[in-house]
Amino acid sequence: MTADAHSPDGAAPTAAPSVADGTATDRATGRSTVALSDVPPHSAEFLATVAARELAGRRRVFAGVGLPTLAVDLARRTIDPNVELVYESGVVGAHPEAMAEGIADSVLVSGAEAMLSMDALFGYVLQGGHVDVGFLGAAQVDRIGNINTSVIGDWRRPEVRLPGSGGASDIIASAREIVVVLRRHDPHALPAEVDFCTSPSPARARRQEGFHQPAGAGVTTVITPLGILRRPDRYGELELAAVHPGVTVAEATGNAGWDLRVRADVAETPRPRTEDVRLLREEIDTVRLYLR
Amino acid sequence: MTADAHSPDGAAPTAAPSVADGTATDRATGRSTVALSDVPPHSAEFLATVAARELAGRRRVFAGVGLPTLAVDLARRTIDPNVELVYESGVVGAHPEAMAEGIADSVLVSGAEAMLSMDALFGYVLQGGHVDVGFLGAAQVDRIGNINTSVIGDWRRPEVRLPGSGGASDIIASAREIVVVLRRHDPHALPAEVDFCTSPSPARARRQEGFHQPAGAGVTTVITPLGILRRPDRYGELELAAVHPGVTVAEATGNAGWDLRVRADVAETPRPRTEDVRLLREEIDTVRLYLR
Amino acid sequence: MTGSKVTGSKVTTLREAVAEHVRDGMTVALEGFGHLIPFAAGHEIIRQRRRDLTVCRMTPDILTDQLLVAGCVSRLVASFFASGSAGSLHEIRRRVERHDPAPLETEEYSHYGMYCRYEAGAKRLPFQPLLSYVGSDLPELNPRIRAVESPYGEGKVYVVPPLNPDLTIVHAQRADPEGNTQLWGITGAQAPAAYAASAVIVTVEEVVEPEVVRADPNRTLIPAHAVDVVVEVPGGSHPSYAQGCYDRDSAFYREWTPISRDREAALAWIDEWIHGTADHAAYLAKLGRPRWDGLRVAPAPSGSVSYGRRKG
Amino acid sequence: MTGSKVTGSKVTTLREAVAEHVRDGMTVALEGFGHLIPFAAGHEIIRQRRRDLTVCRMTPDILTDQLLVAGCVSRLVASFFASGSAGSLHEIRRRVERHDPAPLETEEYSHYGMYCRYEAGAKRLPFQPLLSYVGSDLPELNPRIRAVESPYGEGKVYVVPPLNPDLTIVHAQRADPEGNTQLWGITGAQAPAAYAASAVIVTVEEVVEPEVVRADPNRTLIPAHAVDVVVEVPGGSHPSYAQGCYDRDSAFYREWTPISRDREAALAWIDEWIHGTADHAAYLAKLGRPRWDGLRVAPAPSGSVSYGRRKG
Repeated sequence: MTADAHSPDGAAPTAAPSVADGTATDRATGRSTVALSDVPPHSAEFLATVAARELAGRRRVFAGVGLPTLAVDLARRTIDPNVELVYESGVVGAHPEAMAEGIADSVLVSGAEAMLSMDALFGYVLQGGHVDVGFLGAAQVDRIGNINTSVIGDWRRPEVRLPGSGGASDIIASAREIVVVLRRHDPHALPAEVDFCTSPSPARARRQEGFHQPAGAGVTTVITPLGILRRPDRYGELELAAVHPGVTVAEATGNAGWDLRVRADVAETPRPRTEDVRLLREEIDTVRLYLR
Repeated sequence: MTADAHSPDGAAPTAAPSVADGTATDRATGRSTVALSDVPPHSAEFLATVAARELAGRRRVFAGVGLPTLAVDLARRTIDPNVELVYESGVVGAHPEAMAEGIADSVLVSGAEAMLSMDALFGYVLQGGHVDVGFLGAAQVDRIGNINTSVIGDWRRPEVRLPGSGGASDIIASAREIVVVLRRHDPHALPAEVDFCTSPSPARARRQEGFHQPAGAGVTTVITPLGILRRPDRYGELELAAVHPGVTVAEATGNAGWDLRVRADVAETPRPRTEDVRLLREEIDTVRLYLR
Repeated sequence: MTGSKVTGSKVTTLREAVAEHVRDGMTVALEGFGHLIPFAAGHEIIRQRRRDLTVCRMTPDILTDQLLVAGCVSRLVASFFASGSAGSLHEIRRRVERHDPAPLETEEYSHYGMYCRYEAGAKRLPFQPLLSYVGSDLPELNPRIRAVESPYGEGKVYVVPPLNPDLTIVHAQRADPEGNTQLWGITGAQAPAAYAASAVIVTVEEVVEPEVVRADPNRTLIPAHAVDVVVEVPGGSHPSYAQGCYDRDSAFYREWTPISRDREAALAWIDEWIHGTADHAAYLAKLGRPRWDGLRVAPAPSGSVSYGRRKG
Repeated sequence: MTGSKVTGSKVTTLREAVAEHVRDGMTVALEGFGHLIPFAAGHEIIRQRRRDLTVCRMTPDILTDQLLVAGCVSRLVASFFASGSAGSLHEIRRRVERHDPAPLETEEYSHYGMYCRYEAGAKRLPFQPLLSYVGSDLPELNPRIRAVESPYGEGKVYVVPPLNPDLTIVHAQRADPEGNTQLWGITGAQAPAAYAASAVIVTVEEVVEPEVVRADPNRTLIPAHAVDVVVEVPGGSHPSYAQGCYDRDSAFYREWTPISRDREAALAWIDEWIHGTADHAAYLAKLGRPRWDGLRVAPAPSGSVSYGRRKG
């Protein structure tokens, strides 16, 4: 059956049961009703869907630029309509009528619940401890969850000048946890140690003795084109928690920049539903801004 | 002649020439036209009029509670309509349609040019150096211009619990200068040294070595029921600059709590015009809230 | 407040809100700078006979004098110990000057110092610098005001520590049922005091549809995620005022001075006007229609701006 | 800005405003966080061929890339070195990565660190603490980020120093002729950046009567006393946007990436679109009506609230 048949008016079925494990049951018939997509794991559609599932049970999400924008939009349509979107531009409780092209898009402002000053957003909302999960992009994430968004190579004369911190090094200090979406899974993107630490893990912060330690748990989840890495211990290291369909554990570990530990319960990531892909392509990112 | 004849429609003559020296000349006739009032120097009407004249040439005034409210209202009507009123409640550029009963009165808000957050008011406007003169009341002002608005007697068990700082100790640090209106002129109100220093002079601040010194000049002018004291030197002491009509220099110096120096050019304060008194009674403080 | 809130309506009654959230011994901020003072909530605290509260208010005002008369307060954190325009607060003075009927512990700041305490509390900063107090006796009186050396070489500057009340109560013109709160006119310390607290009660003149709030998001100063309870209490600031809704009852402010000067008269006032009324609606009814009519204001519309909608 | 301003209209032309207030070698803040970016003013700086500027902008955006291409900028103080949604700013990357055609000195913060620098500047604080950077390499890269020990015993915290530009330029929806400036939607760092500066130019979509501003004083974020010059420049944020007035020209944002990747193409663009147009009106005319019509937004009224008037 098609997504259209399941949802004849084309609207997203919100809060579908058991989305997280990739299956669902039609309440009326008791039969499994979810058609799964075969978009490849490295596609933006796949990554955004996996990222959206990470928002289950999270109330307030600080969304960055790029894939996170897709993920939070999809999450509100399929996981939990009450996920509250917070943006560093000051928007709180966005209700966008169209996909936001960036964190300062006018559609995030019109109809929002609050448009705060940046001081209130970073000071009260973020430092005040109201953000459950910060959703960040990154060029590199290392073994203990340090993020580099600044430079590749020596920062005095970098090979690549990356965008820099933006709000990232503020967010990592105060959001309860951080989810990172990486577009690559190789030793460059997942080095043992980042070239430059823009946004530190609690383990790295702790080495700065005598400092008031940040409240946030740092990076707990990294979504890559090969799998999902998790870091359950505040001061521990990232471990392979899942591999995407068609990816072997050896591929995932072999393409990390360190000896990536594999969890005993390592799982296979459920595929996106065709409906997720349809929503992303036909309703969310109709101009293919992020679905590149 | 009456004020009504001078101003037949009852409106205040704005920016009348030479108000400061108490006389004025009718441009058409060349004759002196100002009728002077005989309200006593200790009256609120007299003090408010003298205080209003201090605002000549001052652009932005931070007005406190009480007599300063009368003074700034009168100043806008008779000295300079462009005096900009700033209140610690966040009001900037007030255009009250009635006399404000306190610094948080709704009439200060309706029609104001800006209603800022208290952080912007104290941080940007005041600490930022935009206030030309802060207009404060006080229980005591001492020889070098320290202000006490906290307690009379020992602060652990005071004889009189005064209102405390309010914004005063913030204002004195950053307003260019401070004008104080005292309702008494005796050694209690003008002691050699205040019982408690709520709001310090630059001379007292300087004694705290190693501190970032405040930008403000502190108290430059004290208006009392007997005369006007001025402190022209940032680190110097208050001197008798003028006595009110009917007051001798000896009365003014003899009733201060220290050996009050007398300026060589000590003058007699010009009387209020009958029009000033009429405005205060009939248009400004019609309920006699401050004209007690 | 910290932590995630349940979605959906947070609207309840003032009686329930105070019963659930105000406990003896708590530190409670009641903010509103001469405007939107949460009198109705304070009166309900008196009705429910809470004790031993630490009250935080920049300007204690008549509300704190009444809470003191009623025996609810043992400690006061404040920056101005008088009534805005109408002189002394005599219950405060009796307590401080003569320890009559009991001493009152006070912790004292300047206005900006107190505001910065809320700011640091809301932002979870260990301290906030300000330019005040150099040469003042206030830091000696209050050891919580401390000094920090600037690492850029300009010398020392005073700082204040965070203030994090157990509960903050504010009054506003309107909120939606989830707690998105809009206020205009003098906005005081309401927003940082709310964000600094573990729990927040918002009383409003009017609970409005979410669409009303969302039509003008820049007016929301306290978003729903910072609010635990919303209570509709029309006239909830009397004898203070709500910009655009009703004016301050200045006559009451003048009347309070002689009442508070005589402790017996003040106790009698509390008995008659607070314990003698079931709730704020009854208090307003006792006040009478003519007096209320005298506080009405004429409309002065802000005018509407556009936020724009992207064309499909 | 500091110092008193002359009363009366401050309205002038953009050409005169830039000619009078922008000098070679100045530190100029051009603020607007993805919204109300002062493109028209930046383009006029290019037209008048100013040199050796230190540009302060949280998000340099296409505007800074253009100012760099045009040779106006030698130093950049910022917190994000890319275009919001459309990828790299290639002129910045060429300068930093290959010193082509010349190196670019950069001074780098996080967003909140940069914002706090403006805050400290506006408030004349020697420093402002924030909770960021513990464990980050940013303080090593930028020695202006320093640490202070809390005098309350929670350890050290990072601080940033004040940022006080010689000139701040912002764009807003409206101002009155004296400079009382109102903006809504994303308000960015405009207010603290203005207060931190020695001089302030405000460009607006519309100069309105003082009565319009004074009907809604809570919308005034930058009062007249902080403003030196007011310039009416409709469409002054293109290709950025003005909430409620017109939308972002996202097509242009996408077009800029290939242009800036090719330095010759970027120089040609500057010649054609900036030096080739007499002023912003000519730039918009060259853009053409159909493109502009595509950026129009449908109205979405905020609704009006009342501020109230005391009855005589």
